[in-house]
Amino acid sequence: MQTVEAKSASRLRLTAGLRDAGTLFGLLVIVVVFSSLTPTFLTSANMLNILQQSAINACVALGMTLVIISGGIDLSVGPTAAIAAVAAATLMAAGVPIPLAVLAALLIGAAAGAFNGALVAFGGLQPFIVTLGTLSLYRAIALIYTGGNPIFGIPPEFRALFTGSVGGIPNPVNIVAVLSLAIWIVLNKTPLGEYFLAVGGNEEASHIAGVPVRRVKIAAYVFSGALAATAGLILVGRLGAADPTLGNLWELDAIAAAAIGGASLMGGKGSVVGTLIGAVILGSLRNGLTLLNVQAFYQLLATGIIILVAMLIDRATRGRE
Amino acid sequence: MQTVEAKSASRLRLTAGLRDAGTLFGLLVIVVVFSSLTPTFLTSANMLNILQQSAINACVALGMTLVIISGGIDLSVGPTAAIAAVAAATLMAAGVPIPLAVLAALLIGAAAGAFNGALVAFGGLQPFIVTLGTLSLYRAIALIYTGGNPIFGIPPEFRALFTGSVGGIPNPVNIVAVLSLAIWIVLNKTPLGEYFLAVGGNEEASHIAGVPVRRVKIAAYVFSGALAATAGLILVGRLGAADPTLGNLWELDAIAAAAIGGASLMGGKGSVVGTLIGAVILGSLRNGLTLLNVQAFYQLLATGIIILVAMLIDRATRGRE
Amino acid sequence: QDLAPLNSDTEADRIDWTQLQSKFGDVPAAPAGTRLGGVSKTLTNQYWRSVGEGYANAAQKAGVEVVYQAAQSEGDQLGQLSITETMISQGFNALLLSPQTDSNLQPAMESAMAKSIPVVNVNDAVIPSARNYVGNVQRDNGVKVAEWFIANRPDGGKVAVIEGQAGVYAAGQRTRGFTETITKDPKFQVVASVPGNWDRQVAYDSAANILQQHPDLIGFYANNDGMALGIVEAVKAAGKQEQVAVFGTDGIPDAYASVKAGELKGTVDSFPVLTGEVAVEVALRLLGGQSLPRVVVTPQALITADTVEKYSVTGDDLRAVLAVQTAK
Amino acid sequence: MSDERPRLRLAGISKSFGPVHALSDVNMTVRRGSVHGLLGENGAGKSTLLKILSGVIEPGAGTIEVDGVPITGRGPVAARRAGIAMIHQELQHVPNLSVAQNMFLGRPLTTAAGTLVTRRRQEDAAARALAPLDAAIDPKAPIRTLKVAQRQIVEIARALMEDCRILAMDEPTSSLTPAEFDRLAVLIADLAGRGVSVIYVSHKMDEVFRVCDQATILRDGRVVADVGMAETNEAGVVARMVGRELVAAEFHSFSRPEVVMSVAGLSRGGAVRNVSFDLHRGEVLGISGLVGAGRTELLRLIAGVDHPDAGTVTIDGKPLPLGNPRTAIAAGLGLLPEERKREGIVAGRSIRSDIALSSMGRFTSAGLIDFPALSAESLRLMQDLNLRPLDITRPIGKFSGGNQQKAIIGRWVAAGARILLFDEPTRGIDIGAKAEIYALIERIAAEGRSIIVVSSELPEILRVADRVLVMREGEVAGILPRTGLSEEAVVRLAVPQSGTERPLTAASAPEDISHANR
Ligand SMILES: Nc1ncnc2c1ncn2[C@@H]1O[C@H](COP(=O)(O)OP(=O)(O)OP(=O)(O)O)[C@@H](O)[C@H]1O
Ligand SMILES: Nc1ncnc2c1ncn2[C@@H]1O[C@H](COP(=O)(O)OP(=O)(O)OP(=O)(O)O)[C@@H](O)[C@H]1O
Ligand SMILES: [Mg+2]
Ligand SMILES: [Mg+2]
Repeated sequence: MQTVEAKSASRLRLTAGLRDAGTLFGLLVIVVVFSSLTPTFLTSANMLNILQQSAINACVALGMTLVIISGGIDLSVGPTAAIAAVAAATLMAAGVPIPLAVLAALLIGAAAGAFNGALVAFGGLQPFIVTLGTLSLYRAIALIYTGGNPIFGIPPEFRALFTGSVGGIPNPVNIVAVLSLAIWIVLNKTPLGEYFLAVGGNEEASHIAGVPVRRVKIAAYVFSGALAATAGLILVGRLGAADPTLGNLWELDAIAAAAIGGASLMGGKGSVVGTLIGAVILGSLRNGLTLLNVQAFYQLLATGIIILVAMLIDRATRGRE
Repeated sequence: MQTVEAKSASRLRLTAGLRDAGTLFGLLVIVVVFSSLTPTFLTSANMLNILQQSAINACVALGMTLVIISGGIDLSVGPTAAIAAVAAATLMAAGVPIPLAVLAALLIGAAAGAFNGALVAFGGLQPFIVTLGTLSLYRAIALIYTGGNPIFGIPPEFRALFTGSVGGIPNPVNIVAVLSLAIWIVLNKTPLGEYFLAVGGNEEASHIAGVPVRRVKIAAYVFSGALAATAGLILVGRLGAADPTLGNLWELDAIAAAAIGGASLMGGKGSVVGTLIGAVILGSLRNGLTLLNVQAFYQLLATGIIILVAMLIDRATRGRE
Repeated sequence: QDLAPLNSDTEADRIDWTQLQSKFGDVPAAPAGTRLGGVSKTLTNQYWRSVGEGYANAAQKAGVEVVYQAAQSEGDQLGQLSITETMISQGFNALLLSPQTDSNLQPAMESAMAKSIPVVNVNDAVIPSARNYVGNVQRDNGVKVAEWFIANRPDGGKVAVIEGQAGVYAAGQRTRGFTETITKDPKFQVVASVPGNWDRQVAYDSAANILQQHPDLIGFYANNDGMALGIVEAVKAAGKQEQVAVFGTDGIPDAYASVKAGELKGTVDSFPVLTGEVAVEVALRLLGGQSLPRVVVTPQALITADTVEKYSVTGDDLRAVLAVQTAK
Repeated sequence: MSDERPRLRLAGISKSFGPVHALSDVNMTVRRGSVHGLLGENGAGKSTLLKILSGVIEPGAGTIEVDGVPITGRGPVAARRAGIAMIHQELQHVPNLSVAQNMFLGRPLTTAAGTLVTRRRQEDAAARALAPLDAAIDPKAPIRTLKVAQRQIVEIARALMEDCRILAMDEPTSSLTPAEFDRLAVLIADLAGRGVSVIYVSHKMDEVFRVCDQATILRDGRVVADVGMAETNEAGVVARMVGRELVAAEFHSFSRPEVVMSVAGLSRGGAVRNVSFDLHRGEVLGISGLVGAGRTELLRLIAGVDHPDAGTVTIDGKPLPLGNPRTAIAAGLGLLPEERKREGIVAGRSIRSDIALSSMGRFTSAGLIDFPALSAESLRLMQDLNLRPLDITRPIGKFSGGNQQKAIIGRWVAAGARILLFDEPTRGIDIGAKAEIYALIERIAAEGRSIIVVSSELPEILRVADRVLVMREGEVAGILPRTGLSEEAVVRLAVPQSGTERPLTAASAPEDISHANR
């Protein structure tokens, strides 16, 4: 009995490992290729650079992963981040204490997510079309609120939070690392995580089994909204301004990171570690292509090809499930 | 007994009718609102204008509908159209006869679709991520091929095909009407159409029943590619230039049209008529907002709100299925 | 840090490009191995490719290396930031930046400052903390077209604006310049000002709709040439070529061709190749230790059928023409 | 063995799913015109063998010969070309397509040129194929509107329609009533008479002995015996299948008259009409009725899955707010749904997660799941229910159907439900497990919990129920006490009175048949 338990526990770890191993292998291939082409790539400064540049996408992609796992999709992450960012910036510029402004931004992000979630859960609408609508709607709110102008006057103490570093690691990376751990715990160690996976895997069975399906769906979008808002704050900290057009195209990068990391857009499948690796793959790609001075059109070409190849490698490594 | 049969036949027709009735009702609401706000809206010239402007999106959305029905998604329609358009334009500018150039464009579109389809069907990759990759890839090809410059020198005879009209109806509308009829027949009257619905509805059951699942999936993407190419040609005819950046964001409009028209992104559900109405809804929206000279930010706001409201009306009219 | 946030259109510390030579002398010779890094918004727009051409021309003349990168698509703010940061880590001597938005390259700007790498903000969006800016006055693009209407359409009438992407600085300034100038003349009405998203197709459709609503419209102003060329087609399709004058912005070669063909009434050329050359010149002067005014103004000119031949020259001939124009 | 060439010869078939050897070196021979049983416990490998036969999955090793000719090519199409038709255990349909479209899926009837589907001809042919089984099924109705039993009939009709040489039937009657089995038995005999070989999988021994002449018995993926039905009896077969003693259950003593749940005037549409009854502590209430009598819908209403139009449910004297499964579960209810795959399991999740799905709260402390406790409890339940393989991390979708069913029962045991609503609890469950489930029901009842058992198997109802509620067309036709309970009594109540017979469909009308024959 003890041994049975031990055995199946270790098998569990192995399976989880194998799942993400495919993605990791894809990352390794990219790293090996780029570092053989340019020596700068593998310097520790550049590695930190890549992590820092992947941090914002990773943050958004974590929330996206939860939404995708629960069977939805969130196209509105960019504008959600923009609304939260301009709100926080306005508050801070008006002298509101930083923690309060941050809290307000997170609440706004969560509320935007809750609105998406409510339309999906109670309106019975398709997630893609709901968040396509709020993609326009939230962007419009951000633009109207600011009149289209970026908001400056971010307090230096706020900026210091995001431009500083701890133990040589830039703070955005530290923040996202902590958040990843938290989301990993939510997904793997809490009932809510089980519910995300169950609802995405079989909504009807979950409903009959007493899973609060609607609340679970809304929760996924709330996480996504709050994490998008966090990403928006990180960016404001780095840029020193909150632009209402901030977050443009974030949804595609976040979905790509989650999908490269093994999340299934049919729901019920996805991993925090995989998504993080996916975000780093995309970040490395951009970084490496720039180091090699690849021209924009060919960067686009390479991005397309590498996404496809990464997915094929992943597929081949992981096998048909 | 006769009556039983007649009754259930008419019930079937009624159901089909009801399905699209929700969408139609959404359109009616939009038409009533706009025509009460501006008298120009309901003029027959403007109605033709709306149809003409919806034609390109409708054309792309028809292919998208088939892909969505078969359980996939095609994000690469815009770049596919761009490749086909620049290829046709180059050929025509070089003096190749128009029919040959058109054929080449359609074949290129179909080939781009087949590549997507093959990656999905044989590579076992997720449609979203495959076509996200080819969205970059195909755009890069179009840009590299043209060096980023639009191609002018489109023969006037070619342009006349798309700027002319028959019986007062602009040719793009006529073309899309004929294509819609053809796609309607494919979807509703041929084995292939049944297979699209079957594969999207239950892939495993289709496989067991001997449906050539892979070939069916590829066929859906081939249709989508060829229809995107057609849309590209229509646009080239109207604008007199083939721009490698042509087709930007077409995928979102096409998906929105299909979804508004009742297609389920989970596959197995969708209708040609619904999609056409969906395209006209989006076209009316843009037209009406421009006629009312609504400012950019508020156009974005209105677009978001109206998409959501249209879906809610549709949902309410149609009831939970 | 002590600098006020830059507004390139109104900044007082400015100089015209033609005066650089007379005030600061020759461009200092660059040490061997000098590398300049250029980052623009996108290469899918001819305008930015022309700027890159200018970089390359000037760099070649000065015997320095220039690397020109761009984001994968317009609006890809984070992608552009990543590219710029990565370039900084590669040790370029100076950077020529054309940001997507006013703020998205700020961290790169800061780390460049920290490493004492001169940064030249080239055109369009304005980094508020930028020490040096090269470009034209965005607002004047619209003003020049408005002035044409006031001068050439004495009876006034209805005009419409097709704007660029909502929220983009250049689009806002161009539109404002046009609208504010033309409405000073009460005979003109701006009956529509709607977004065209820099997209030829969207501009075409919007123009068709506006013509539907206002059959007596006399002119369009578009925030860029791609959209203007789309509008021209819509006007042709409506059979109103004689009545409706269409203007664009940027002066891309296709717009020149259309002006020559008598279809596009005009475009405001801001001479991107020259702008690129001047930007490199400014960067080299900064590297040479010169202290330049904050804004270096590059020229712009309204290109119509009357003037198109005059401006259809390149290189030093064009410089000569523009120098004369500025002197006036 | 006869010297004539066998219709079907399977030689050395093996198949592994990862570490699980589903089949090891299986040999089997089926004579022409024989009805050949394939028997074994849950997970013995029956479905796997038939899926290999019908080309749905590929064998790891081995050959298949039909009339002495090896099957060439792969996939379902090759198998069909070789004359093999199959009824799958897990019903596989395309929900939005009509009955007829589903029946002709993959081989539509088309116009002469082969370009267009002739829907009308398909519907006529479908109606003709359905008529001998259940004439009430409308070929034009979307299949999602049909109940499981009807869908199973569609599946049977689809296979019968094929001009096949071998018909493999994997638990075709798991949702059917004895009356429907009778009709099927006639059709099977007819097919055999015409030389078609039938492979018949069922856990219902009485059926097997009625239709089969031969049988192959599998245990743990190996053939343990080939028997002629005439030379053996039920006990002999079961002994070989199980290889161990069956659990013998004591009938629980039910005496306490305390009412734990009372249902009053429950109605929904035409499916459930004004249903009232009481359930007592420790009672097992059987619900019987014909297919479509409204039993499933009644359980769904009580369990909060569907909203009633009218009526109340009272538990321990407190009214239960209806229409929400969570309130029902909190009040101590638990539903074992009829359609395991769609409503029961989350296929991709581990069996441990699935068992714990309704009782997460129990295993959560300080917001985190106590995985050691959860694993221990799952393992205990799996052992208790004799779930195999005993691997808590295996995705539940990879377990055999019977084992999945046990896992869901385990879910409610884990959730501590006091009132269990079992809809066809032994559907697709083998004879050994069935005995275990009966024992479980007894045990649960003896613990003072109450159980409602809906079943289409009359012997099962008679075996476990203290009282039997018979439903007819959505209404309570009567409640029979255990004393004096008999099959006849139940059937008499269940069958609609003459004059209110089911409406005929087009297919059974003479003029339509003549039209179709032209
Ligand atoms: N796709 C699969 N992946 C992994 N294991 C599988 C798969 N299909 C079946 N198995 C395993 O193979 C073994 C045989 O299963 P099979 O479904 O053939 O049993 P069966 O005899 O039909 O059982 P039942 O009577 O419950 O239907 C079981 O252990 C089952 O868990
Ligand atoms: N979703 C549905 N769509 C259409 N009809 C339905 C639906 N659900 C139930 N019905 C109808 O309601 C009636 C009762 O069905 P129910 O499933 O409750 O009966 P049952 O006695 O459990 O039969 P079964 O043995 O088939 O489960 C049937 O006539 C059925 O056709
Ligand atoms: Mg089986
Ligand atoms: Mg039932």
